[in-house]
Amino acid sequence: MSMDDIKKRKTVGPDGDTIEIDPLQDYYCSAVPSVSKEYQREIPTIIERFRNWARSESLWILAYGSGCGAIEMRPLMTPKYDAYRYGIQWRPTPRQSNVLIVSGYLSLKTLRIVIRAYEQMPSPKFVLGLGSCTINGGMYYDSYNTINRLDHYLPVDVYVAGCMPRPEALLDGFDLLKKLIKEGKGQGADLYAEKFTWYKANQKKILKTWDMPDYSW
Amino acid sequence: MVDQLFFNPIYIIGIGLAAAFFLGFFHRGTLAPRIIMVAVTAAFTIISLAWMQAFLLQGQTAEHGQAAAQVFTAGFQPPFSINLRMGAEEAFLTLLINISGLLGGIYLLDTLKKMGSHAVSVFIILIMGMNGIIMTRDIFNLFVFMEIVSIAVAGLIVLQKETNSLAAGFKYMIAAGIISVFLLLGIILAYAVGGSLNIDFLTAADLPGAKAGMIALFFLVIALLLELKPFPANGWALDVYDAAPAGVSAILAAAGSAAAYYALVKILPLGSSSHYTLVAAAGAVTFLGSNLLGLKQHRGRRLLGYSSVGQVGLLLIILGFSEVLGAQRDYIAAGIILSHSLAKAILFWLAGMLKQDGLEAWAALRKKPILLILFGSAVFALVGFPPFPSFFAKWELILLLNGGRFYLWSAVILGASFLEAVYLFRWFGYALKMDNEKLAEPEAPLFRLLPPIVFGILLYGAGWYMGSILEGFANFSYIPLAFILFLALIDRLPAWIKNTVSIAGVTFYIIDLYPRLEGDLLRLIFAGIFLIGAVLTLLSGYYYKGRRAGFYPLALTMFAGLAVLIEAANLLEFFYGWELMTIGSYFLLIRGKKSMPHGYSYMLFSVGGSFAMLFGFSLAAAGAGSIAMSALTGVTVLPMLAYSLMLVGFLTKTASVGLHIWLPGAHGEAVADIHFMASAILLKAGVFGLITVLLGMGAEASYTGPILFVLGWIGALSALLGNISASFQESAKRLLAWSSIGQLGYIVFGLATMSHLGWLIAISYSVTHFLYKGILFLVIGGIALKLGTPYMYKMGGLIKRMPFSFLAVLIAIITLSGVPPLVGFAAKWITYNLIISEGIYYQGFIVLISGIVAFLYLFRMIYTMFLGQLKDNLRTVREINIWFLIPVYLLLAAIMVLSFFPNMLLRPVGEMLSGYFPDGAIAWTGTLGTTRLGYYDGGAIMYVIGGIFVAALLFFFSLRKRTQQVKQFNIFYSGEAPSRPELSHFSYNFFAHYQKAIGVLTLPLVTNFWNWLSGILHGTADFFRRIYTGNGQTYAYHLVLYIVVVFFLQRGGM
Amino acid sequence: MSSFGSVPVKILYALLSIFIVMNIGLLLQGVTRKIYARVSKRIGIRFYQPYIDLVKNYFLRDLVSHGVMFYLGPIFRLTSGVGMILFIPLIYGSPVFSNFSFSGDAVLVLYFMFFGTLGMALGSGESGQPYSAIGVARGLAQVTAAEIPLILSFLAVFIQYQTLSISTIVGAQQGGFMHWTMITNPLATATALLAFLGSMMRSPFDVVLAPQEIPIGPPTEYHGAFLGILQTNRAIFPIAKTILYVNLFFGGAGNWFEFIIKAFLLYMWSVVVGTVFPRYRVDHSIRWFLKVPLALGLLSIIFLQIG
Amino acid sequence: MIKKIFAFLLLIALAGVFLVVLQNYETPEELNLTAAYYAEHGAEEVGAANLVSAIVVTYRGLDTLGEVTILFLTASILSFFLKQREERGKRSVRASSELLRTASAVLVPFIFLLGAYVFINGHLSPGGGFQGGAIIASGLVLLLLTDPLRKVSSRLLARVESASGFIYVGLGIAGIFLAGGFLDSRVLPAGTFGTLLSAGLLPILYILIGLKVGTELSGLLTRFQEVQVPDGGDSPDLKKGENV
Amino acid sequence: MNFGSLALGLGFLLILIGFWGLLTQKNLIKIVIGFSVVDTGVHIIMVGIGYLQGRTAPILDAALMQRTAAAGNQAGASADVGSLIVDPVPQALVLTAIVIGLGITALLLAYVVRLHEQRQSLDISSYEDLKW
Repeated sequence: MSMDDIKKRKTVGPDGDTIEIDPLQDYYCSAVPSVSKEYQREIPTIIERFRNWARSESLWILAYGSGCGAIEMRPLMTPKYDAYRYGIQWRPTPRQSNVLIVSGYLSLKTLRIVIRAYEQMPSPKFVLGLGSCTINGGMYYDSYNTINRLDHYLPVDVYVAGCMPRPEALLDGFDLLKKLIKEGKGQGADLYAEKFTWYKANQKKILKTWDMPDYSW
Repeated sequence: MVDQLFFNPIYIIGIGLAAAFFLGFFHRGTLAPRIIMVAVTAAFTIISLAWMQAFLLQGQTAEHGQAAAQVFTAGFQPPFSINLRMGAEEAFLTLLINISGLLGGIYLLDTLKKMGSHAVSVFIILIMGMNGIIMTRDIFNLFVFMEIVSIAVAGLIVLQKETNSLAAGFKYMIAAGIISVFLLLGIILAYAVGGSLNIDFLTAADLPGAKAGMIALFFLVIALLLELKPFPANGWALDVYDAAPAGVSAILAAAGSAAAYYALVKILPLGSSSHYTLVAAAGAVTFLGSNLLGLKQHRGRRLLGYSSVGQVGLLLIILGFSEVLGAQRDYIAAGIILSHSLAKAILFWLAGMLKQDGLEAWAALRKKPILLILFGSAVFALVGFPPFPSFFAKWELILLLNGGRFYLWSAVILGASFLEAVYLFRWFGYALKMDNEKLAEPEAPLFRLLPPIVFGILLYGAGWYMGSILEGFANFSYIPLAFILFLALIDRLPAWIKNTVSIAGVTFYIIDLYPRLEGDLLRLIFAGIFLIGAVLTLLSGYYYKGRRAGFYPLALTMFAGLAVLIEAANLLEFFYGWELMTIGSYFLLIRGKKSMPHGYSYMLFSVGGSFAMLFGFSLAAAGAGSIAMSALTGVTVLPMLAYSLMLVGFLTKTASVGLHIWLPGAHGEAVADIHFMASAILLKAGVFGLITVLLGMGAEASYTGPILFVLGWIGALSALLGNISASFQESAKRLLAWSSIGQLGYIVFGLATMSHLGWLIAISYSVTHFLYKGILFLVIGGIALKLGTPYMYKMGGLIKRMPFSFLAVLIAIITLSGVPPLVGFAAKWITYNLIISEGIYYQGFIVLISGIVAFLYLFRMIYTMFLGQLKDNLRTVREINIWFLIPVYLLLAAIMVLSFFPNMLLRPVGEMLSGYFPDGAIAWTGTLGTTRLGYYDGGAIMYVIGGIFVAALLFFFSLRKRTQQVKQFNIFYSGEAPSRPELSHFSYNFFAHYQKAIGVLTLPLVTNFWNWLSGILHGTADFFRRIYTGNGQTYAYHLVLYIVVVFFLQRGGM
Repeated sequence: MSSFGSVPVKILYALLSIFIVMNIGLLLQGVTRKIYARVSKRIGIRFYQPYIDLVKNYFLRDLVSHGVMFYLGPIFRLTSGVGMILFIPLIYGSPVFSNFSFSGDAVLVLYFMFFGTLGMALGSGESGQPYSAIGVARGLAQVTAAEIPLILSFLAVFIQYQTLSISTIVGAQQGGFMHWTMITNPLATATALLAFLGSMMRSPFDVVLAPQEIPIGPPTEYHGAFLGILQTNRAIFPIAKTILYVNLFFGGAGNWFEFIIKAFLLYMWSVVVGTVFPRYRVDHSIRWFLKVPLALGLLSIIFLQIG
Repeated sequence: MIKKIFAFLLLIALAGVFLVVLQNYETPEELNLTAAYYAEHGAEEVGAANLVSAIVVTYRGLDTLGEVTILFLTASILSFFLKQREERGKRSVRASSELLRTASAVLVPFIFLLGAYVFINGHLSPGGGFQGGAIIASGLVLLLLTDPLRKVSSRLLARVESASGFIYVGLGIAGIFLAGGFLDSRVLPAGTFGTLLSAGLLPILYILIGLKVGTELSGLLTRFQEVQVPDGGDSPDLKKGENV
Repeated sequence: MNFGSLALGLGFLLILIGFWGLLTQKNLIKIVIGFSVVDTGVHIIMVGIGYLQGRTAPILDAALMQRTAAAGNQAGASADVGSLIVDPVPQALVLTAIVIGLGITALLLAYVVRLHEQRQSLDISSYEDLKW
């Protein structure tokens, strides 16, 4: 999608009437995310604890590699690491995923996609930053084209440091994520909703041409 | 009684000549000669009319009977002087000639003005001469009159002085000269043998008895035959038709052929049966050859020439079969002559109004609708459609020929008629649909407009009269036709008024019809489909703003035809209704923009089918000795052929495989409500026909096995082909059209099983197909109308804009696909029962998998239209017209009721069918139906599934989720965002992979076959028409060769 | 056969049946995947993992709806699965677990399968997701091809027993496995087993879902509770199909144990094939169904006719 | 050439047809029924000595009328078909020979006279209206040969022709009322057999026919005369400067 | 040899000759001439058919009356004119036929004149525009 695609355009209807199309208005939902009830609650209810348990034991990962760290995700599916036994699965669509692994450096082009994918995941959803690049930019800290701190743009639940971290470290990261979820701290989605304007401002600042709706449902 | 003092036939000759001679006193440019001409031809007409009227009275009251009048010239008795006769035949023919003369003269007024008084006298003498040919009873006098006519014609050809006319005239004179030589030889030899020149005395003289007499007869007959332009020795005649002024050609075709025909009629009784055979054979060759060669002709006037020659060939056949046809010969000949003469005159007159002569140029007629109507009437009259005289004539002819076991001959007649229909309808199609912007408007001042209009009216009147005196048709009710006429008369009013009137008319008819059909469920069901369907379609007609010129008379014609089918008391009425319906539907189908080629193929298949049907009916009637509907039961004459042909006839309408190629295009291009009529209603006419025939045929006789076997396979393959092809269509309307082929395939399959369950399927399918296809056609058609395109890939996401349409379509496709719980499943369930109980596994298997394939196109249709991405330009479309939705929801309600209570339909139909097929009926307990094999409870299924659905829905609601309604681009698009809706709507070539795998099944083999056939015909035509080299000498050669060949053939045959 | 006086009781029994079948289905899924993992030398998921996934999906907070049909699609799907269970007599001779099979015979079951397919296709269609549509197109094409041998084998069974009623067919197979259709009509059974593969959405016939290519085919846009419903159905529906096969070809089930064993074995058949064979493209699979299974099916009918 | 061969073959076949005719034709020995009737009653019924005339004018009067009509037709057609055009230039023709000029001057009146005699006596002696008319027309041919540029008043010819034709038909119709039928010559009394004023209307009719045929044939000739190719045409026979 | 048959043969021969001209000559005028020859042949046949061997013209003039009387005397009874004259009917017919032939010939020639005017050609193959 380019900027041209979201410009207003005119077309002629079947009756010969002129129709003006404003793609952002007409084709995208313009609602912004809202904070869930559970987020406001100090102490999670019993049922919410049960839900959190279920969520932590069934982590569906968006099978998406943004950078070189993606190479470390593959071994998790092999007999050696076999992440399945922890209830971890890979899904091909963000709609069915709960965990977004940002695997390494994130170029601006990829950031756009990552943001969209993240926003399309149903909440509660979690972000796992993999590798140093997501923490401070790593070896690309002064690149013209990569971001330095992922949590300026998306709420990160767990960072796994290293360049590159081994699969074991990644498994450890999952373990940590599970714990956080079970404790009710996996509230990235609500955080994102709460500080939506801040995140958006950051995103828009670094992505000079913002060619999508504010929130990609 | 006719007053001989005032209406003496000799006056025609006397007045004519006196006037002609008198005109020598005038000079060109004055008005008087033309006034005299009109007065004289009018006087001729009055004299003939007086006689005609007297002879017509004879038919009704015996005591006022009028005997044929003899006029003796010179005051001596024949054979010593020349005598004229005025009998019924003469009165009829002279009337025809004189009216043609009167009107033709009026048409030629300005041409004649230019040419002066001499041309006027030539014209008068021409008409007088034709009268003379008809009336005279002396062979030499006949010769004289024929020469008068020839020379007058040769003179009138050059009213238009072009090289072509001159060349044509020269060729004509050469031919006429050669013919006159042989005619003279014949006359003088006949005189030498018979000792007289008087026809009646020569008849008594037994010419065939003498050796030289036979030769004399040969010369006489061959000369008169050549005068009738037998193929292939007729190149000169074609040139004349082509190059003469249109007004002259009109008279030649209308009056000249009739006169020449009657000359032969007079001479033939002199001869023996071998001469009749000769004439019939020559006629057959002419009829077939001429119409075949006409296929390649692309100029209007010349094509008319081919057609005229062909029609005369038909007359020759009729003449040749005088013995077989007996008393009905004159009726048949009159019917053909009337149609031919009136129609040909109209056509030639129309040709004269056009500036260009290419067939395509006839599109200019559209600029004056009255001319187009005349053209259409003429074309339909020539092909032999009701209500024109040729329809009745052809019916009687085929009936009697087949009654006399002359199957091959009637096949030739029908085949040649079909060829004629091929080019006539192609031509008519050009006129209806070709681009006419660059064409000049036809030149039609009043005096040129009047003659064709009068002839047009006469054509209809003659048709009505011919029908009313035909046995078996005398009690026919003309009220619906009168209603149609009324609608045609008020055609200038806005559509909604006409719509209301039509609905009122049909409703009244239903109320009127109901008591008559009570107790006959089969007919009642089809009457319901036809007429309630009519009301529903008309209801949707309210959407139309404006005049909708011509729609209502035609639609009502179709429905009237359907009503006649239901009510038909005998085969003739049935056939009449069938043809009426064909006309109406043809005109309805070609109302679409690009519908012409398809309307054309529809017409050809219809004509072919009705000819097959006609042949079959005539065989049936031949066996039974009557044309009552009961004749269809237990046909004794060639039963296998008869039933097969009848079935083929009806299968063309049900568009079964092999005969289906017209349907996708024709239906695919039709407008919404017409599409509904054409598919949901019209196709059922074919089903009704099949039912009628199959009921008569039964399943016991030995020949039924193969017929039913083939029929079953036709049905099964239609189902498969229709459904598979439907899956690959891009146009929603074509998709539905193919789907109709498939659905009708089920019905045909069901009927072919000749069992209780099979027929139950067929009838219940007829009803449910009417319901769900009605919905689909109206909705899809309405959408196509609204969006201006039938292509599904241009739609998408319409559910947001048209929720009511979506719901209707959803219900309809669930019904169509036979998924429980809706009523469509009942048919599937019965199909299984049928297949297993009747043991028809392989056909049944094909039918079943076709049912599965139906899912493909149904989903494709509903998805690509209603789901997916809404396009830019459709963002503001509204729901389809309320007048479409009203009938749609009425149909929907019917589906729902039947789904809850399938027994409401199936039980009474089953009980009715038990009368025909007692075995294997479904036993009903409430909504539960039980067969030997299984059971099905429509009501329970509805409740259970509804219950589960509601329960699941409640469960889902109980989860109480926050739901964010999003818009169409809020989809996962691999992390990107869609840029345009049309780029993210998967619709074109939807089942590409399917096509890759089994596309081989949809290769257009059938279309290729018909194209191949048509190519062969056209190629043959193109090859053989090269005999017409255009060289007068060649034509002379043809003439002499024809004589020599026929001579030796006949001698060899004797 | 039915009396609506006992409707509440019927509903209770129906719920019980659904519950049992759903559990069997979920467990079978878990076990299958476990086996699958073991084959590839992994430890694999916990056998109860499907339960957790199901619960999690039901408990996801938000739903994104693309429209009414999108919303109702999974409901249609579930209705179809549940309906099938309820229309099939699950346990032979048990009036309790015959549920609503009084309202229709095998033909009803056969055609009711499409109810869910249609609903699902419509729902995923409304999402506006082109990949869903591609998936549906593939699915429909493949299913129609697989139905051809399926219908043939069913026809063969119907012809063999001269009935459409499932319970009658099961009844005729009682008295030892030598009476099973599997033995009495091996050709039809073979056809049915091959056709069975086509409808189980497993390799080699799983190009419909084709993860990553068209993200996951029809349910690409489905998530959260929608996905939960679909998963529920995915637990029920294969069992329903399996039990239909069991009833028609393998002597039915006299009790729940037999039911589970037979369902498991039949289920495993598709798993084993799926494990061994790579994926077919749609046109490949269509052609395949039109070769061996079709020929086998026709043979089975021909044998029935001459034998 | 191939065309000629085909034509030859065809004519051979046609000759075969004619041979068959000749083989089967039996020469009659006696008059047949019709002819015998005429021989027997012709004289008394019609009163004409020339039986052929009796047949032509009375018994088969309708044929004759038709035949006159055909001539009339031809003349009429030619009149508008070969209409003289105004722009026709002067024609230059070779001068006729002395012999021809003299002969025509002498003979033409006699020829006309002979023609008149022949049709007036048509009912008594060989000849009749046609023959007479033809003789008159032949006189005209002679005239035209002598002076190809001679103007013949086609107006006059047409008038005479129309008048005689009209009277002829009128007399024919009178026969319906005054005698046995159309063209019955017995409108007038039969008169004495063998004299000029006998046979009822027959002589009068024959005179009319003669006039008509004569004028018609003459008319035909003048029409052809009028359309001769004018000077400057491509007729090679005509050389300039050799005109009169 | 019967004169009647001779006339017949002659007539047929003329017809054939005429047809030869009609069918093979390219020149329009020659074709017309061919037709005239054919026509003449037919006329001769007509007259020939009316001819009875040894009889006289059907004119009841004084000469014929004498012969009638003479024949009557020979036969001993009142002889019939019918036994002395040839058939008058074909002669009447041929008269008509000749005139008709003349009309046709005249018209044909008129056509030739007009055609020649159009294309300056007398070749029949120049006028083949209308065909097929």
